[in-house]
Amino acid sequence: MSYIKKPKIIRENALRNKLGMTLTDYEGVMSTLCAGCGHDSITGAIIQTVFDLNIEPHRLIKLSGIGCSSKTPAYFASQSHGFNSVHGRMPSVATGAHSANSELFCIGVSGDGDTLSIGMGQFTHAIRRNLNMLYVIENNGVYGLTKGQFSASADVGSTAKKGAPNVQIPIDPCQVAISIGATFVARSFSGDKDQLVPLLKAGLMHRGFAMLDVISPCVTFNDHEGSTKSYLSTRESKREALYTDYIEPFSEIEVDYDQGSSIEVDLHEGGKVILRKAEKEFSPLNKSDSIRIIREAADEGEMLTGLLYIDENTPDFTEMENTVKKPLNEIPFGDLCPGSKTLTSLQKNYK
Amino acid sequence: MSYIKKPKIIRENALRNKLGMTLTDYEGVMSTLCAGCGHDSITGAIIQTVFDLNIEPHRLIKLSGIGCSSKTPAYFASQSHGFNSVHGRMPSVATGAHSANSELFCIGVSGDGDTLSIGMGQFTHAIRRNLNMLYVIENNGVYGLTKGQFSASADVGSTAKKGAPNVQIPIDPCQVAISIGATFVARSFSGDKDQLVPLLKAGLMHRGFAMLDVISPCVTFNDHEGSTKSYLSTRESKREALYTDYIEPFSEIEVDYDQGSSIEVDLHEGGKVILRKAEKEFSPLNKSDSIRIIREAADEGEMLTGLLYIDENTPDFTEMENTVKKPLNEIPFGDLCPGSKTLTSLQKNYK
Amino acid sequence: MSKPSHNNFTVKFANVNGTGSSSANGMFMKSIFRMGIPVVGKNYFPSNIQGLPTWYEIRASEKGYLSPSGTVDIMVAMNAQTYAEDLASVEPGGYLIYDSSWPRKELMTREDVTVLGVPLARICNEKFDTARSRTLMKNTAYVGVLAALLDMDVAVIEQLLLDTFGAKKHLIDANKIALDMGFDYAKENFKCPLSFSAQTTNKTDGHIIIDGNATAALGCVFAGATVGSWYPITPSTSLMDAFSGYCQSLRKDKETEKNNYSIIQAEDELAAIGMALGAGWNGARSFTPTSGPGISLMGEFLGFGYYAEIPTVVFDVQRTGPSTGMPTRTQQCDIMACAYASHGDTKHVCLYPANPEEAFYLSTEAFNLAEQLQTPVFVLSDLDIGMNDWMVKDLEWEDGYEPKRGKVLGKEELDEMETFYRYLDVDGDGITYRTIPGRHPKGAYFTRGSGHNRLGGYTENASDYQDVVDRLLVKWETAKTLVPQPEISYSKKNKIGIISIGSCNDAIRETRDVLKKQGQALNYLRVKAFPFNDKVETFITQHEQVFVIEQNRDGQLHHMLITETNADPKKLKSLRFYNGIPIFAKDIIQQIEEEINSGKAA
Amino acid sequence: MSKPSHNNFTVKFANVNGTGSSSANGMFMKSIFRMGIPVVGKNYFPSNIQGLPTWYEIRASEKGYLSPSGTVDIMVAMNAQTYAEDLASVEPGGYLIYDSSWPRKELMTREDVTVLGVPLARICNEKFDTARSRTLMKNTAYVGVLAALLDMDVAVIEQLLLDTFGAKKHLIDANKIALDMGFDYAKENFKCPLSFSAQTTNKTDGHIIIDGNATAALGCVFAGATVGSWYPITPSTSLMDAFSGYCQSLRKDKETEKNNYSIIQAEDELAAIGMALGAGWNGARSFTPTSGPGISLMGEFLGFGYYAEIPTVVFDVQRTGPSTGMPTRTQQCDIMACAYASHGDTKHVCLYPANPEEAFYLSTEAFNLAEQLQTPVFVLSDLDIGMNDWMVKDLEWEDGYEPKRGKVLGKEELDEMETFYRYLDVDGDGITYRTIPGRHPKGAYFTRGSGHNRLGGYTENASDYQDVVDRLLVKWETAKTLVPQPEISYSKKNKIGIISIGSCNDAIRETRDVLKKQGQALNYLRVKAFPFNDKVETFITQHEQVFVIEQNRDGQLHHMLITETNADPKKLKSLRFYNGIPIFAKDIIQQIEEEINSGKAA
Ligand SMILES: Cc1ncc(C[n+]2csc(CCOP(=O)(O)OP(=O)(O)O)c2C)c(N)n1
Ligand SMILES: Cc1ncc(C[n+]2csc(CCOP(=O)(O)OP(=O)(O)O)c2C)c(N)n1
Ligand code: SF4
Ligand code: SF4
Ligand SMILES: [Mg+2]
Ligand SMILES: [Mg+2]
Repeated sequence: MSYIKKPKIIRENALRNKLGMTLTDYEGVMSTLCAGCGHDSITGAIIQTVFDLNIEPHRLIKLSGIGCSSKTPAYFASQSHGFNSVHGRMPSVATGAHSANSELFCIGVSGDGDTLSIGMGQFTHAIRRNLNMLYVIENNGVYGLTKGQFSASADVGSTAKKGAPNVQIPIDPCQVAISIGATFVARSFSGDKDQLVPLLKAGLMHRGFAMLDVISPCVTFNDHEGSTKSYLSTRESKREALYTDYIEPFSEIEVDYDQGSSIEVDLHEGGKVILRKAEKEFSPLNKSDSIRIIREAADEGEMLTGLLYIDENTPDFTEMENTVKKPLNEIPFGDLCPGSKTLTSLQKNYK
Repeated sequence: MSYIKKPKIIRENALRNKLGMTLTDYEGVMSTLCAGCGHDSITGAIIQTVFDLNIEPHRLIKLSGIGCSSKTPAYFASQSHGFNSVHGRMPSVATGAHSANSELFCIGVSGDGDTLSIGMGQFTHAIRRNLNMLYVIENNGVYGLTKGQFSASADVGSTAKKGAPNVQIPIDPCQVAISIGATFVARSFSGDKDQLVPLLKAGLMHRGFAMLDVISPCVTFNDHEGSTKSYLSTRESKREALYTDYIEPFSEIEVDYDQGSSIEVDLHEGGKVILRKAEKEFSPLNKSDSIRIIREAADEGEMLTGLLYIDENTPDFTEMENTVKKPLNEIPFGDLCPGSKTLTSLQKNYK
Repeated sequence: MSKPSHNNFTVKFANVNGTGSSSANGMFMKSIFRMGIPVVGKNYFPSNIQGLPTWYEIRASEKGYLSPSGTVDIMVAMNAQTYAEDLASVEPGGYLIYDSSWPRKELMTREDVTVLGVPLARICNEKFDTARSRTLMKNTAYVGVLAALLDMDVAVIEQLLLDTFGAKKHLIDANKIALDMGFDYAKENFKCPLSFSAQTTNKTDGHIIIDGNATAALGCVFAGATVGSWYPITPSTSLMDAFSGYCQSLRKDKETEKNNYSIIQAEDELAAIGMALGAGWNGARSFTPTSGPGISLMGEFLGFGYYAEIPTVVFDVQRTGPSTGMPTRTQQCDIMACAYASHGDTKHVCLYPANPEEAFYLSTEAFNLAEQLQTPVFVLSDLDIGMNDWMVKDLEWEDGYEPKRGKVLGKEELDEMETFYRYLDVDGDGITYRTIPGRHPKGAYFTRGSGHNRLGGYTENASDYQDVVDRLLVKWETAKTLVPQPEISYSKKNKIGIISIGSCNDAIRETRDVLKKQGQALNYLRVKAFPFNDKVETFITQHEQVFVIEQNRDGQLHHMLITETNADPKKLKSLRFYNGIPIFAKDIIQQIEEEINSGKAA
Repeated sequence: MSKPSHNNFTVKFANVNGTGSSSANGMFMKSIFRMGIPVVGKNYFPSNIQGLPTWYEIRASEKGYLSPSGTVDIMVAMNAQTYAEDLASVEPGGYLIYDSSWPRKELMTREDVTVLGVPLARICNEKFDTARSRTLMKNTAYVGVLAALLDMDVAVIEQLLLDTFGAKKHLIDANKIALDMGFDYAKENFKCPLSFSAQTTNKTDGHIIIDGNATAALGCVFAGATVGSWYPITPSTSLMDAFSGYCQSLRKDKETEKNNYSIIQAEDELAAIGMALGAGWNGARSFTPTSGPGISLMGEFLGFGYYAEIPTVVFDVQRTGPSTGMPTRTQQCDIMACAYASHGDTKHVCLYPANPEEAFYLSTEAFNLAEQLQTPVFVLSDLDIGMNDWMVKDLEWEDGYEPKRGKVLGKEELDEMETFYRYLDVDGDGITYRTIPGRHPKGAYFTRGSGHNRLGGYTENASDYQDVVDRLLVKWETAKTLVPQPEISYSKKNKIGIISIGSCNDAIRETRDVLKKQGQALNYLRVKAFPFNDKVETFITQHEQVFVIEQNRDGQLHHMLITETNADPKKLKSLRFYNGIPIFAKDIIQQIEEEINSGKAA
């Protein structure tokens, strides 16, 4: 339910997924972002993702902080449960929501400001807990909503629309995530839906915290010449480390890939990813490798994209905590309240 | 000035530094930590450091957050300016203090809880700003002051004094610091003063943010069998990656070292470090190397110590910000207030 | 104040922390309790781990007064460092026991205090081998001394040893030896018993000794809370420790042995409250315990919870402020910080337990109110309630109990609905319907802390915005009808009343008893919840003068009584106690007498 | 309210944001101003960047009333999306201008509004080539239309174009063309001028047009602030933008061209206040601007600053709460959140500017008070003051001005001292002496938020602790003598008064003028600072009834007047306006009249 609904016109012959739903059913209210904003493309890719994965909308929760990027959960999956929290603190809300019911799909959307400045603490600790969620950073190198201040991901030398170039070293969410111990680390570009959608799918089906850093140009404040997060500069500097395919569970599709240079990883929530390596001497299953090639690329002014690290074996938060699988919010009160007899006997210890 | 002063008995023939001060002059009030606490050894090493470096006490500011570790600034250098702030937020206070006068020496003392949990955001951003300070983490893997909960640096499998072993992946401050872009990253052990003191000196004389992670066993809550941060376990797992010497400025001492396997780095605030490599194929001037060897050691259950990374070339915060060298807190008011004429002419723009 | 008498006396233990004194001191208290004598223990411990002075004060009182007496009849002075001040704090006519093993220079004495030297170290060193047991047994030995001096029932103590150490026979034996040594030494060397002693009675039947963090945690367990998030902070830490302890035995899934609960140690308090809200939003009963600094850090999220209307429970175990203040001392200094937490126009439902018993019941009630009112609810305890050992009535539970989950739409209701709107006030009580994520395709809605209209849509429209914040005021009125009523003791004859809050209760009970005896009977109202309801205002109106008693510097309850009722502020006289020590009846009595004698009061 | 007349009218522009309308709207306002007519501009913009409705409202008023009139005489309806509501908001007898380039279906009309179609797009498309200039020039063209309708001095507008675009001749030319096109079209097609028009006068001499974030920033520059830390948040962002802009030209070191200041974009508000405190502690004048959510996040550190006694200045440019609320709408909803920020017993000095002029003077004053009182000082501005364009008197500065740095010990004083104790109240005013790190070997001391005694040592002792928090109350009394006095307009004849705060001021000025004309003169007191001083209480005592007017839901000033003075609360009647739009005189008048007519007021 939402207030300003887009007029939903579903064509008769519209493509339907296994639930009989159309793409339009997964849309949200009308975007109020600037025309051309990278974030809107990511919204589109997310819509495609949840449609393709046949996710029942009400089994999906979508959370965010504050920022242009954080507004986007309102723009997809209007039949899902949305939670636009406070600035930089979405991970904690997701942690609580997940504890109450770990069976729901969970997508968090954040910005580079929301994650890397005010949100750094919660971001790193959600990674440490390996919370089972897809965490998308819509990374534009600026604070869009507050009108164009540099964010912590702005590159050294990148110029502001007006004013001096940035002098502080950028924080790279991928390197930070790996250093904290993330189990799924990927990077992509809002302008590359072909790469983005499989990564979103794999991230959502991954068991544990899937961090997806998506370069998403801000057309209003950071798309000019001199900006390293512009469409132009991103297209030029971007290099794919791996080609990623997501293969649905029980898919009949025979995938044709060269065993030698490919890696196949079964995902815990279903399906698998096929990673076709473009880089030699690099395995996305080895953290030191991942960090090294990210750094080397950065030193050469290149931005590595694709699934940069994956580890499907580490237990996720609820497993580590030994919590029952059944949603806690559905356990009958009778099973939770020990009752009067227990209370009486327990009090013997206090006599 | 402090309330409960230790009785200061200075022996006639006590060793004096170039300022004519004795070690005792650099002590603080009586420690109230548990007998045997690692933190007290670090306090001792810091006293030695500032004594040896001939630092005028009142030119030193010493700041901390909250925790047993954060109490220690009261236990050294009682003639220096102390600031025991709030939990996890010492870096911001240091940043402000440094902005007001960047000529003072600045030591920040923190704990693993204070830095890696509540303080993660400020810690990483102080690194990003390359704030010119020495930042010591007194790392015991627990919250000492609140009586023994696991901290974020507790190793997987490390047992609590009572209760279950830790299941969450530890956060390694060295890896995080390098991934954020720290310019000085070192690790040591409270029980190894020979290694610790040169590292403290080098860190204090380094231009920019010097991060020193010191394993500092908590005898009360985390020194038992099963704990990986106990004295015993730390002694066993610790491996030195580099032998570090600090050589004072204008020192007459001829150092005898094998050029081939050694590296010499001039420090911005004076003196230099000589690094004698124990590890092959590792340069503390290369971040990817540093991360790799730290990880590899960790995988083998070893903890690498020594100066793990150094970069003396990156400008520090005030340089990046293009601030005058002269302390801002000493600029005469006349140079700061533009005066009435300027106010009048400036207002023409608003007519 | 009054002279000690049988079953009415205060014993204070001055120790060094980390020396294991607490189990001996606890043993002494429990023995008194088992002899049927009402008793309370107050712990004054330092904010460090080892080596600093720490005190434990045990008050026995036939009438069951549970606040400290403010006097010391017997001082067990085991800490040389604080000997002078410990001696000074003994009442004239009182006793001081010290370890006379080695002759001390300058042993201070007082003419009006009987100083009893016992060579505790020496006799223990003779009997025990290890340093550890020598230290520990010194403590047990002074319990033996007290047992002789106070004529205690030794069988009770021995039974307690059996109950405590169970199978560990060597511990039982060692303690027994130490106990006897102390006992015998006293019998031989001192006039036993003293003029006041402990005499077996039955005044503690149907009671337990427990602290309020444990009972609050039990409340969470019985209320069916499943998600608890927290960041360690004194004095709230033991609440989560207790919850965790109870859950380990009471909350394992029968089949899988897995946890029917989730306890999350957060990275800080901002995260802890975010988690609690996330879980509350997603239909779990959730809570987070904290103390002052945590409340400050939770401010932004608390306003979010208020405005987005999300249930959760926040325990504030108050300690001495401001800032870090004195983390191991008590105060009631967050009353306003909680009631109005967050920027913008916010106000929060708060509950104020007076003791561990109420902490249990109000804790369970908080979960009901949070869900009924769809808002964060505070339980304001304090260090005194939370960490001290109180004697309270046995806790009771009715097995037919049904939790009040509030207006949550179920499957059938949603099936029948055309469209669900989250913020539509259908019933006119300001409380709207909510849904739980994942349960029904029609239940989805969007939760936000930014401007929203009654349908749940984003808005920047002036009247749509105002519509919702005005409805929250309607809900506030409804809250007044749901929160616990104040506890009132009223007689028409009395022209002067007392209004107070929380842990002041016991000192006030004692105050009233004393003043009544002196012919000055006072009525009494204790607020148990904010918002206040009409009875508070009525009470003030009924009196010529009302003393408002609380444990903070700025008179925070006094402030709120003035602004949140229409009562005449001139009638209210604020009395404040805020040095970090629990309030004493004698101090209240003194102040009230001064007021009354100076003619300021009616 | 009243009919429009010469130099008294309101023009409202309905635009889409991101279409460059603001420069045209500004040009219109500035031209009115330069014609000597008092004028104010209010901007109602959305919390997004592009594509949503945005309004700009310009009120010309001979008397210089700077609050919105609450009425629209001419609506320039450039946004099809909001056309219906824009039309509805025009006063009977008013005008609506719209772009008639393409025939719109269902063009709504009203019988009592004259709808004037101007084919703005068409005429601009004919004249201009690029999409960008076509969009922009449409805006200039409607200024031309208004110039004709209102009989404006075209020479003034042309001069303004020259001043604005300077060397950019092509822009001057383009605008000139667009202006003429609009002007000519109106002249040819409509009856010009209207019954009300703009007539040159001299009422704006000695005035400027400026927003309060710019003046507050100027205050920081002139007060000698050197360290500013911040985290971006609407509506405070432009304060730091302005500070940064002024510093770039006014604060470069003459020799090195380096910065004589440090502006730190923090990672969040917790860090921003930590930095400000660190700098204040280290002797720099420091400040941090923020808005509601930032205040909540700063709570813990603010209590630290209060207790450890560290000077700094916090600007709270208030916006509509609670929580994220409406970030681009105004309110005065953080009055209590700031006054009592943090847990524990804390209270803070707050200043309340009424307009950009006062924002300048109170900003400089805040730095003095922070250092004199050694405590964080708040300046509570709001979105209306901070981001709207106000006409205020020229700002003045006395060159002999000496900043008041408070009790900072210098070299000589320390040389002479035996030992320096940080928290010793030598002068009995509650303010103790401090030192600046690095300046003198004897100056060292230890700063902490935990319990400390008067010598600066750590303490957990009850009376040593109380000693210091009691001294802070003495300081609070001293603060009452140092903070700015309220502004009072009083006549013995009047039995009814108004107390208000901040940006309500102009609407109240207008209210009083209107009511006085109607025979109902009201006295007026505006608080400029917290703590209040005696005059506030006296004022209440002097009246039978006092209306307390403020822009928040819960009557926060009203609360504080009741608790922080001894005045009779029955006399105070709270009137609250909180829909996010700046307060209108007509709404106040209506409410006061209702109160008076219903006999509720004297
Ligand atoms: C506590 C708090 N501080 C500041 C703000 C103001 N604010 C809103 S969005 C934003 C930054 C957003 O940047 P980013 O996360 O990169 O999102 P973008 O708009 O660039 O997509 C800030 C600082 C806020 N809403 N809350
Ligand atoms: C805001 C806040 N939350 C919680 C606390 C309680 N607290 C005090 S010290 C501490 C942890 C200290 O751990 P660490 O930094 O590792 O220091 P250690 O005692 O182990 O040296 C905590 C949680 C606090 N003081 N402030
Ligand atoms: S300001 Fe930038 S980030 Fe925000 S909506 Fe516009 S283009 Fe996107
Ligand atoms: S508790 Fe642990 S960290 Fe704290 S003082 Fe004792 S040994 Fe040190
Ligand atoms: Mg961004
Ligand atoms: Mg620790």
